[in-house]
Amino acid sequence: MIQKILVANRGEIAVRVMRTCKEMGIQTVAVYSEVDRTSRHVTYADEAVKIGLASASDSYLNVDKIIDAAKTFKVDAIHPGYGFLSENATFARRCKEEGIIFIGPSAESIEAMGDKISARKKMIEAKVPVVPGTSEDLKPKDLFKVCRKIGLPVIIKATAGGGGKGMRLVYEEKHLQEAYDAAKSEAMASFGNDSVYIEKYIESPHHVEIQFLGDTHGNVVHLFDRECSVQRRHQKIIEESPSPFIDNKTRLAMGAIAVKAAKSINYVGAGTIEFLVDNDMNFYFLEMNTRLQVEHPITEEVLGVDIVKEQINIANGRKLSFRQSQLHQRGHAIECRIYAEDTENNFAPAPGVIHSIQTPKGLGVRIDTHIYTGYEISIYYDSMISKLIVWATNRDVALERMRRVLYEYKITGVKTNIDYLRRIMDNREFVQGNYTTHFIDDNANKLQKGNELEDEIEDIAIIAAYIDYVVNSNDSQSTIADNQPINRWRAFGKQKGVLRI
Amino acid sequence: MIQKILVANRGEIAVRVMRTCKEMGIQTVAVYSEVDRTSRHVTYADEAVKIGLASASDSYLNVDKIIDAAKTFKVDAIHPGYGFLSENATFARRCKEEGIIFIGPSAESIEAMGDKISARKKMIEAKVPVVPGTSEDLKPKDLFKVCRKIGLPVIIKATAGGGGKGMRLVYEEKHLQEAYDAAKSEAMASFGNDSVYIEKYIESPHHVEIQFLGDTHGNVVHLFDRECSVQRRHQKIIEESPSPFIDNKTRLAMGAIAVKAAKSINYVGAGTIEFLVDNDMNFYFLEMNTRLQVEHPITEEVLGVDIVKEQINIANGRKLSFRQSQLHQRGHAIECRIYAEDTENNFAPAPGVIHSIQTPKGLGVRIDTHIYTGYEISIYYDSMISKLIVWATNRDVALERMRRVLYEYKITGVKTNIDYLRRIMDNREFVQGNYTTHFIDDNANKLQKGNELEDEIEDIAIIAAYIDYVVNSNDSQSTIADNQPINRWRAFGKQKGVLRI
Amino acid sequence: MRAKIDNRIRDVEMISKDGNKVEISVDGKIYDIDVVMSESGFCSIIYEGRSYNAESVRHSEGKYSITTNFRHFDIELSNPQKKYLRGRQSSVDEIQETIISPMPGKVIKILVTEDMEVKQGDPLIVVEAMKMQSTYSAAQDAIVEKIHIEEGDSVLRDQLLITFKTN
Amino acid sequence: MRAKIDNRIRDVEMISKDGNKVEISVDGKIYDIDVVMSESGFCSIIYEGRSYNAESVRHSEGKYSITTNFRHFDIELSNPQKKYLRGRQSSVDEIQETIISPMPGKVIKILVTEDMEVKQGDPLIVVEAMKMQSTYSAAQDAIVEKIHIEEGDSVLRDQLLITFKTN
Repeated sequence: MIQKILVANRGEIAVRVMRTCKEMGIQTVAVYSEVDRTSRHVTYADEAVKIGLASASDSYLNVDKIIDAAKTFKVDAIHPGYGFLSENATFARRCKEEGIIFIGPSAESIEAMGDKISARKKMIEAKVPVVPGTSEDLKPKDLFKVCRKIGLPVIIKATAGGGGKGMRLVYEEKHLQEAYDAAKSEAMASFGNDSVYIEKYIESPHHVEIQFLGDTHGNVVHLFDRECSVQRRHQKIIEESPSPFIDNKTRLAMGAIAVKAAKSINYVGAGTIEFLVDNDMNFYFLEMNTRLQVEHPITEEVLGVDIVKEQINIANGRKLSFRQSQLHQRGHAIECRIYAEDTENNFAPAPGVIHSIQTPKGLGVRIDTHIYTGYEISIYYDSMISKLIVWATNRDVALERMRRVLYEYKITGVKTNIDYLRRIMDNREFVQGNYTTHFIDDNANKLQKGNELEDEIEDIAIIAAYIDYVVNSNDSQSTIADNQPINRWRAFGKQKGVLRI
Repeated sequence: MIQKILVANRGEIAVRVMRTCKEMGIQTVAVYSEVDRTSRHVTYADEAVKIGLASASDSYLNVDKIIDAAKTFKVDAIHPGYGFLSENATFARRCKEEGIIFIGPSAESIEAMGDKISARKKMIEAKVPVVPGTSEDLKPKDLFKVCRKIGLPVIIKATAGGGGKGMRLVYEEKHLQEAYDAAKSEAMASFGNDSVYIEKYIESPHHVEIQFLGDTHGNVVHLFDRECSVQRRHQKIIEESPSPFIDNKTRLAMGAIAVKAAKSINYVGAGTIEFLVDNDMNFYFLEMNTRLQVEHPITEEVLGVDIVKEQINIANGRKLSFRQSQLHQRGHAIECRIYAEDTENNFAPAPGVIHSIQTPKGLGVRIDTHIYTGYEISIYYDSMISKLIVWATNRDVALERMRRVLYEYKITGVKTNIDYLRRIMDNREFVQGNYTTHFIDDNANKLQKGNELEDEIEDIAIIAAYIDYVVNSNDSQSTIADNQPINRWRAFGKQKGVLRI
Repeated sequence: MRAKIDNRIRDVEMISKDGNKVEISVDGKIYDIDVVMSESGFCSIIYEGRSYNAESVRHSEGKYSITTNFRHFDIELSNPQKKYLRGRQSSVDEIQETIISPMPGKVIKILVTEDMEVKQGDPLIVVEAMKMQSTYSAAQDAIVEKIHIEEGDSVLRDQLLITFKTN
Repeated sequence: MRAKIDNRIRDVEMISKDGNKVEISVDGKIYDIDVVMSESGFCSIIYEGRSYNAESVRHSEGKYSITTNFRHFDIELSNPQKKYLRGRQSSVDEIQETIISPMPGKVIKILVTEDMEVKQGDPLIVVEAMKMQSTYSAAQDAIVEKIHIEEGDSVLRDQLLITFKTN
């Protein structure tokens, strides 16, 4: 039985894992880098140890230091969270060698799914639909035959490629030969290698994923779907469950396929299969994430399952605590990722010190975060500072709730994307629920503009600044007509006193 | 259609009602007393108006002022919350006369249930079980007959009584005559009136209540049960749903009776019937609350229903949005009421200024509160400062979660009962779930004592005070050996600057 | 320094400090800790690998309310030398010479008058806050010197209510 | 007072004050408001019965970040008289003479050298924060006077990076 877990991560996910440990009566050990001494995961854990410098390679990515800490603190298991070492087969293997339970799948599963080509092959073997195409050099003589088999539109890509070089999109067969030749010559010019391959082009792709769990007894269940098509630069921003796009038949088919895929590689632990879904609800394997996902809470909300607890139970060798037939989606959940970024300035990251926070509360709200008043969002790590999750009886109410909750969430000191998320909640395409991965690009302008400004709002802002000035500036005392402070929070100020720095 | 609601209340319940209004796109108007200018309900509302002095009779209980505000701001409806005017028939009637919708039952329902004797008679008519006994003067000749009909033990009470005077508890028939005579003479001496009545004494009473909703179309559904036996001085402290004590048969029987009772008085809106349940699961009508209850969130969590939203829909003349057969309890919810009180000093109220708050987060947590850092808990109103609600798949996990969440909830500046609640969560009787309304009294000593103190904890406290002193005192600079501040939140301090008072 | 906690006196001293690494002695026991503290009074202490948290509220100079691990402590720090200079005030067992309001509230009833003799346990004054009334009683036999408030007054925390004559 | 907001100048003055009741003029429009502000910068304004909230962060003297109703404003307050005394500095359209770091980060690359001539739009320096790189470019033709940092340096918000020569 696992009695102590080292969480090899930081930020919100480290705290989230520790919460479940605390509920299960499991001791926790935090590891932290030099700049993370004041991070929530350090204060939340039962034990904590500094392992290195701010740079992840010296701390959160440093296998030796983490294994050392695990041995010093005599932990039974390591939870890797997401990112950092969570999909590192070497680390998983090293844990096993050291006699420490790695809370995740086997090193072999991680390896098999970590390489895109190998993953695609495994999935084809398991009869999981993949995007039709060839992954090898496409010979001129096969061009038309293969293309007809796949069906238009297709995309021709350089095998050695990247960055759009040697890539051609073909909608009509009459342009096929020309595109093929152009792609080949461009590939040769760019990479010194003219080999190209062909894939079906999914025109309006939806990114829908299936969460699943496998135990050491060979049981695998799926935890239904998550819609993750709201992405910017391949970074998810908003997720919801269930997907508003796919129908129930597709949902169940995807679930069944995910279970088949996981069983085919004897998967143990929590995992996710990401699918591309086209407008006709055909779905294709994209990749498998062999770890907990950022967006796992929406599944937890809809199913009433604690996925981290299941991970720990599985790592303890227990059977899954439910069968497929016992799992039913109830209501609708949406997650918004709050980033410290300047949405009006090309989404530049906005590190800094949190000046104040007002946290949304009340019915149907869940917040996973590591930030607090006075916390410094450092330049070294990810700019996601909070996950805001709502649950409601249906999608319409969930949208209403998310609007309410975004209104209540007030973070000052750093810029955030809260206003941007709020605009998405009013976007017609999003509200209708039939959006694709092109959503953010297609709506870039609409989402950028705030509502036309009423004069009054700007005036209110000026007044607020002015009042702050009047209350706080040394040379403004004469302007306070009656010498009475405006500030009614006087007693608070008195109690808090003054910190000398 | 209701488009604007005045919330005739303050504190957490005013904010909670406004949250649902915001989700429904309904405008809100806050009323506030002089001392409540900085209260959350004022800043949360779309519009706000000061209506009087701190004393409730001049503000939150002042019918004329509230009606005036409602007319000035042209609201369609008034939500009374709980307490204050929520069960005031005169107010409900006045609203109707002024053409404002009162979000609650009719004045007639409030009146019928407001008077205990009248309520008991109505319930007897509706064949709702009440505590057996007589409510009129018990004649000497009827004494033994009535007592045998009711069954021992019985309690003899002075009709004019109160405070235990003229009250006798009888377990054996041989003591009946003597007790009757003593009660009568004591009643005469105390109240100048020797009339007494007799009631069955419920030995180990459980306080279990049934939430119900009735619409204007004659539909009534019950929303299952809440266990509220953890009380101190008749003040509920912890509630859970479902009750861990009653079995499902009893639960459904109580639900059916509640529906029958509500229908018998043509009840419209949200209401609750409180039952006393004895050790054999016989249940007796205690009283009906014709308003929203403090503990309504646990029902919302278990059923996935927004009760305030249903109240508003009912007030709009809509039919209930679900039938009885669609309602199912899922999982288990517990609510802890956080009071600003000194549990070690006879639970004396502890008003003051909130110095800092750390709010629990993560899965399965809901917080309804109006407090925030810097907020002054005034001496004028209730000492309940927050409701902490957890949901989990079953009661065991809910207990684990409540322990975790109480650990995370840190409020400084005022004393709270958080540590006391934490001890209840470890109390064997509570954990087993078979507790009665005597629970707090029976366990007073156990709950009072903290765990034996390890020396180290006291040392940590001393060190924390000392470090604060070193960091903040003017004359302590010399003690900081290396002149480097301990405080790593330096940038925060810098940004916040210094407020002159 | 002297730390008064639950009417016991304990001794706390800083032995050395290097940034956040601090050596502190509490009654001679050495704590080698890593400590940080936020402006709002949240204190994180790592000692022998264990992560301790304490929340600190500073009242007047040297007086603290500390909560840690579900425990509440009232701690008063003082410098023994200073105490000496100030004279014999506030020794631990001294006679209660005043009634100080332990919380804000409203004075409902004053049960004594000036120059009245009171016995230990006699009720002196009733104060109401949040719909609850509290009665403050005499800690020992004494004579009322002065009553500083009137019925109906609102009082603050730590406000002087009644002074006694010392014999 | 002068309030600079989005490069526009507006005028704000307090006309009268009675406790929390304040009359303020913004470009001549009179706002009769009830206002309170918390130490943490939360400001509640009731104007004609409507309840407005704004969150305020004070940077250096007179510079504020204000958020209200999902909008973000950078506001700079100044006293016109004072400005006059200080001379001609910081007029709205003045030539950019320096590159100041708008956020904390790490200097990845410096693309210019001292005394180099740069054209408007030329990339000058690459700074990385949170795994994203930002390139700062020249706002007009200029000559680099001094480079105040080196590659690999960590820089703070508002730190001076590059100074230009003025012609």
